[in-house]
Amino acid sequence: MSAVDATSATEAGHAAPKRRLRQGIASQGAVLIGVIYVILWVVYAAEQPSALSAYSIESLLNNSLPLMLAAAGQTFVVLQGGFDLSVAGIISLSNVLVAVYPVEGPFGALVNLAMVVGVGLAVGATNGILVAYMRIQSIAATLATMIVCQGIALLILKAPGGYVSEFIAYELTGSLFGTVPVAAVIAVAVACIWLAFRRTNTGIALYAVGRDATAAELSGIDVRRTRFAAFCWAGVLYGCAGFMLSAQTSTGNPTAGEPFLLLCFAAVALGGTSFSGGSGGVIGSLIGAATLMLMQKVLFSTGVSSFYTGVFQGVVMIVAVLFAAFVQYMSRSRGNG
Amino acid sequence: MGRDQLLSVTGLAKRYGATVALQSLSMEVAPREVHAILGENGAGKSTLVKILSGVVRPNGGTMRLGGSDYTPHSIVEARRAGVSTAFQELSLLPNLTVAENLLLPNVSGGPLRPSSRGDAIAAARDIFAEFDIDDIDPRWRVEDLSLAEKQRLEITRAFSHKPRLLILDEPTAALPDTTWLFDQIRRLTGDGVAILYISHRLAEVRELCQRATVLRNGVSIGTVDLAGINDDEIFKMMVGRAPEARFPGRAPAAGDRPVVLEGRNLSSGRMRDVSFELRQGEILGVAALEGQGQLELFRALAGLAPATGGDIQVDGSPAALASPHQAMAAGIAYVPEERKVEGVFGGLTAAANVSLPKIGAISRSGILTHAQDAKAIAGPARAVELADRYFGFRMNDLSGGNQQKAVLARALMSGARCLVMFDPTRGVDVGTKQAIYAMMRDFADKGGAILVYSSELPELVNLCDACLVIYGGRVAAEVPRGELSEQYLLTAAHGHVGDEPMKAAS
Amino acid sequence: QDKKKIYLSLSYSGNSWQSEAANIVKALAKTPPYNETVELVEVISGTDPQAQISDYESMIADGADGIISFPISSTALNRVIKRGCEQGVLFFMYDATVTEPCAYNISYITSGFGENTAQALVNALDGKGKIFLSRGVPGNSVDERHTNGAKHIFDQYPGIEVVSEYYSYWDDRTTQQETAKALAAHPDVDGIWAQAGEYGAIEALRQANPDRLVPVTGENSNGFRLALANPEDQAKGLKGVSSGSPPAQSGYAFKLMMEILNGDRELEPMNIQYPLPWVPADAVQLCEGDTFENGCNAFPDGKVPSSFVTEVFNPELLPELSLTSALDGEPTPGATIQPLPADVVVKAPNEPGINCQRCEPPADLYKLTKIEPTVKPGN
Amino acid sequence: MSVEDDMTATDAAAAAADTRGAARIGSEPITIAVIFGITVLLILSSRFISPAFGGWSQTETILFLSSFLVFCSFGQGLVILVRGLDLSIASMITLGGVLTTTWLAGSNDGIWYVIPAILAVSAAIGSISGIGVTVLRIPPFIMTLAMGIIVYSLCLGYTQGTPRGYPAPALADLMRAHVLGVPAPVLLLAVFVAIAVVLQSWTTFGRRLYAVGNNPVAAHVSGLSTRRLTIGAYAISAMCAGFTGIALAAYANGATLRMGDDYLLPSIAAVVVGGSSILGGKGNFLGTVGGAILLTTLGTILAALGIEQGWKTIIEGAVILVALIILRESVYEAIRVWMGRTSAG
Ligand SMILES: Nc1ncnc2c1ncn2[C@@H]1O[C@H](COP(=O)(O)OP(=O)(O)OP(=O)(O)O)[C@@H](O)[C@H]1O
Ligand SMILES: Nc1ncnc2c1ncn2[C@@H]1O[C@H](COP(=O)(O)OP(=O)(O)OP(=O)(O)O)[C@@H](O)[C@H]1O
Ligand SMILES: [Mg+2]
Ligand SMILES: [Mg+2]
Repeated sequence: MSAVDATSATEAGHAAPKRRLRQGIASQGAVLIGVIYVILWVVYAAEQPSALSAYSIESLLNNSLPLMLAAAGQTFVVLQGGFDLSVAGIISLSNVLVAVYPVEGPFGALVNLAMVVGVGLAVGATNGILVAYMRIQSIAATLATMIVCQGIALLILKAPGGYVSEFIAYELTGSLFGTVPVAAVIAVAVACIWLAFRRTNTGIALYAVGRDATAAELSGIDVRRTRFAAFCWAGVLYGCAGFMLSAQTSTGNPTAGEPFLLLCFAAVALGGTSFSGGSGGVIGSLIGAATLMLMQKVLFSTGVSSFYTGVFQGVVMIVAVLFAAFVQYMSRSRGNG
Repeated sequence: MGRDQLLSVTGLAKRYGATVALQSLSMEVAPREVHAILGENGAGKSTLVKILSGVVRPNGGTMRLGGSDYTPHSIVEARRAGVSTAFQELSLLPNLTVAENLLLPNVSGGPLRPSSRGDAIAAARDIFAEFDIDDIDPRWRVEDLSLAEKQRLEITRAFSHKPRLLILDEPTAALPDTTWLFDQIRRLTGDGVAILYISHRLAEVRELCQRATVLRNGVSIGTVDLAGINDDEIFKMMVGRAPEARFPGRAPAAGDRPVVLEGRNLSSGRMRDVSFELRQGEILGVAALEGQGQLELFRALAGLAPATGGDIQVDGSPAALASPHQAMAAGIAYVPEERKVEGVFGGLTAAANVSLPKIGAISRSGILTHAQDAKAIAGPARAVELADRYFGFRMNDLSGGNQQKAVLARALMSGARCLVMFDPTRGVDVGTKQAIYAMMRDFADKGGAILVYSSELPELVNLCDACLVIYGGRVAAEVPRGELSEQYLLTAAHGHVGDEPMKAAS
Repeated sequence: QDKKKIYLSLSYSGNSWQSEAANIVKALAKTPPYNETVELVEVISGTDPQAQISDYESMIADGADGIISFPISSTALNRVIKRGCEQGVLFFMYDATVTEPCAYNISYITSGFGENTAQALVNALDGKGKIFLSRGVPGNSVDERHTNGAKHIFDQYPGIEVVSEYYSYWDDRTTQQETAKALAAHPDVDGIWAQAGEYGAIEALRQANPDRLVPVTGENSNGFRLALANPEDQAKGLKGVSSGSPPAQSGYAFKLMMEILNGDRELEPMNIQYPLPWVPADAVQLCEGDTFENGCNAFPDGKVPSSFVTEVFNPELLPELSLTSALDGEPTPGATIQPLPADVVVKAPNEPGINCQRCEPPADLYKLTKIEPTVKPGN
Repeated sequence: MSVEDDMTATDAAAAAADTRGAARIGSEPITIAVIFGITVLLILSSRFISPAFGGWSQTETILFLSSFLVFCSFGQGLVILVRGLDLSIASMITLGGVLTTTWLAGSNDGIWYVIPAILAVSAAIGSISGIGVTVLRIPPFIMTLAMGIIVYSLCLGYTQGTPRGYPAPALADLMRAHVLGVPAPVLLLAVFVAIAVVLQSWTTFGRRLYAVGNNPVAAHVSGLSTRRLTIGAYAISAMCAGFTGIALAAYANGATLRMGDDYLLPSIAAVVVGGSSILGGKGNFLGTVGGAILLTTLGTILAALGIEQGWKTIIEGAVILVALIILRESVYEAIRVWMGRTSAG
């Protein structure tokens, strides 16, 4: 998106005869945000010794997972060169559905999961048709679908309320065998699915379409199908985000998704995915989202005066990105020298 | 004739809104034939290519391939029918690896099957081995390839689909050395492949092709046997008028004039210790094979990648060319190598593209109208033969050659005293090339100075007052006007001066 | 010495109501003897429940004795609150409520704002006319409760026609703009039932027609009270009542919590009702000084902004406070903490989704408490 | 075929001029026409909802209310034009409002330097965002989001949570004044739009912004100071937001800290619905104005509908969607082909 990024890229490309292999670059964003995440953890643990308790870690993960899933979904759309605002609507809608139609037991959880995945897929597919086949700008099309979803959520549930099934509320926010938080398992599973997906034809096509749709078309890629698939994946992941949000809050709220809108873009950006498309990845976004939630903890533990927390928060975001850029710069110049 | 043709096209037409790109095109291509398409910039050649490869659909006409109706709806369908294409505006994805680009759209062997990186690289290596490429690593990102490497990759990708009909749209525009390409083409035709070959270089066309179809203003004028027609006649078919002298006469040597631009011991990237002097009224050529450091020289002078060593003097005083802005301020205008990336504002009109460097001067207290644009660019546009009808076109809707003309016109427009041109006539039609030569000569005669790199040696030999040959990052030879010959430049460019092989710098 | 560690957790800050409520708590915490015995930490979580959950977690981990909070969601925080209770943390919610039974809710919500103001509007309109409903935030349970109460009344009067219903987000400017939109369609409106932001509705009426005002009921902004009492505005047709959410709830909650923590009072977690303020036009009285004295309930123009929420004081429950407490969070010079009256606690009725989860509302949920109908329902 | 035959064909064709026609009509005029067309249709058909609708007074209200969105969308549009996005708009509006009420403190004195000062402060903050984006290469999304959070938090601290004071009475009066029967704010809107259109479409600055947005690399290679231009766009955006804040404070006769929140998404929506590309380099401010007015009209009509909020929201989304479908590129193509045919035939 930045006007100058491109300039610098060509400068660097021509100045350095060194050829880069794709592997390194594609995962670099994730590595950098990972480093920042670890640094924040160190700060947090130093300030707050109880931070490393199993409970504390589990609750932080539970708290982060919905945003992580939402950001993962958003990444698909951003990679193909677009924005998906429907994230807010789909999360609200899923949350409301799970809370208004709870089905008890593990099987019930599956039924609820199927419901939200179905809704996510349906909205995602609608977005896909609007953007890929009817060629409406993604930000505008998804704004409209977001508003419609919010309306439907309000029709289903007028005010916060409803109950989420016990199984979802307790089992999915607990730990497997009392040691591994379920949230961590889900996050790792998403990361693994992504790693496999990235190497499929559709995964590669996603990067191609995001970088240059015309060239992708000329290379034989079905650009429209690729875009459509990206929105579907995104919708499904938003549905899952709504599902996990319901597990965490154990009630429904017709406006539950609203806070996710800007946050999930921030997570994607922090994770090193470029908004002009074609570079970045889901892993970075997962860590980016986790970083944003961790930041809340760090802010708390450092005890900045409440009115000015925002200043701190903003500065940390900027510094995180600058730090990533600095590390990248250092590694590149060392590579050249 | 009709029955045994591989491809036959009749009355093909294509409109874009009010614009007619192809009016009526008819032609036939036989198996094993290398068939040329000739025509001015904007005549409709690339449009034909796009139709044949399934990228755009025609508004009228019929196509038959191998005896059956041929109406491809996508590039994949065209490939399946045995037609594959190397496009004029390269269709590679810079953020993917060479291997991935080569195998697209099916890298992994199934839509949901994750690819093993090793398999893809091995497959790419096999393809490279088959087509004699050994200097590109399949694991590299395409972003980091030179333009010529990208061009070879694009061509190899077209080869790799095992076509019956192979379409090459200006494949040599960015290839300084054509031997590899011609060898491959001969091998493929030997295997029964027919090739549609588009190029503005008549010499090449004559070397490769038996027949040519000439297009003018979207109409096929006819198909000719190249053996029975001379260049002037072809030119007349393409343009509709007789050609002028191919190269303009040269002014007397410029030895006593002041030095406008001087480089002393410049280094940067592959370029090592390059010095030169460019005098007023002089056209100084640069000859080099691909990737010998000439690009670094030009980019340093353009302020794009400032030299890491040595210094640059403008009018005898040191100049810091840290950005293109400063280069412009120092009176240097640059014609970039990669038009699509560095030259063209695709969404703006051609007029806006050309007038850009001068809008400050042509505007009236900051206010600018399209009429002012059109008036201001008339001169430069005429100099490069960019027709008025294109002024209002978005650049993306112009043909490749016309885009190049607009980029050239912009450099002229800038009012610089010193033009630094990297392969300025790339993709430009025969007629316009002459206009551009004349323009350059005229520019120099009026007191300007030009540093020009060209991948076409005859251009350098006939146009330049002197020529630098760069090899291995260093100046291998400085050839004064009297000694300029294609043979000599070629030898020097390969690192042989006086039959003595030179040592490469790095 | 053993200071009590108290966290003040705000959702968002940025309107007068929120900052006044927070300032009251801050001022009380600086008033002797609390200045010696209380360590108060203010945390602003923003509008995202996830953030407030995270902050509650941190506060519990940090060994809080009590958390006084404006909760963002009535339900999403339950789980973390429950865990905090298990660790012995006291949770006091003011104004907004949570449905978790181990938390104390101190709120006016159950005191019938919607039905009482609606009846006041009906009375002012003599039982007929076109009205607007200027509501709060869509999908919010408090807004839902207020509006249901109001509609319960309006539905009894066929002469009352709700011609437009819009969301004003409890904000003056949004109310003004949304009301302006509604006025474009219905310039002939006869009355406006508003929640917080009511002063914007009056501004919109003035903008549309400087010479005509209509009856408006709303909450407690100083601007609204001044307008109600202004004879010029009354002459143009303004009538109404100022009621609604008092920021003073936070002070009450804080003092109650401190009394429990200090062992001065025994009280199981419960829902506590804060009395509904009720100031009709004829009851508006300007304060001379910086506190509510002698029954005054509004400040002269220029002393506070029109968006200032007047119900920051309560001479009975919060005698320690003055204007500087509400505006700057500073204690009133010379004041010391006074104990709450012994029998102060009034139990709030159950309201499903507001202060309890699976519970039955009382049969007389929408009973009028502040006003009698002057027009008979049904015609 | 013999060469001779070809040569005669050549001569014949040589005589004929190039008759292939030139590009005739761009997509922008069509977008603008269509979007205003939809708006007018909406206004006219809203008569079915309320008898007071469909007339000049409703139009006046719509224009008045949309002016705030138009002001801040101009800046947003410029930033989007150079491939950015300005998420700090909400906070900058708040800043404008807060400074107006605190610096003017309800008096007309100093209005002549306070307002320029507010605009200058806004522009300075915008430049910081611009510098972050260009020099430090922070993605615009993060830079402006962070800047927005910072500015908001500074406002919060500066006002200690409660914005006090009033804008100058002169400003409040201006909001209510009528000139020749037209409300002054509507005239202000007209003047603003005129200036903005000239700046974006008819000046060298605007042209350069298009170039930067269209191809930043080529812009750099052509010697444009892409950095300065980009910073300029961000500065103007912040200034427009500050200006919106001043206008809103004058309108509401006071400031609140959340006063900008309602304008962030709508400002982006107005730009994109108005036909600009979110990827930069393409767009026209008149389209944005149409987008802003369309969104406001929709809001006005929905406010008058006596149905549940859920349904209102669904209708809002659906109408936006329909507008987008009508405004699609392929629809212009059809119109252009049709006009090409009729003018050719
Ligand atoms: N998308 C488009 N919209 C409008 N006009 C177009 C479009 N694409 C091509 N044209 C026009 O069609 C005509 C034919 O262009 P084409 O690219 O086929 O020329 P060409 O013969 O390949 O020229 P060159 O030698 O310069 O590559 C040109 O006038 C061009 O401007
Ligand atoms: N697909 C197309 N086919 C033919 N002509 C086209 C096409 N697209 C655009 N044009 C022509 O390009 C011209 C300008 O396009 P565009 O609107 O992108 O530029 P502009 O915004 O007017 O330029 P500027 O940025 O200088 O204001 C129009 O006059 C239109 O006729
Ligand atoms: Mg071409
Ligand atoms: Mg334009």
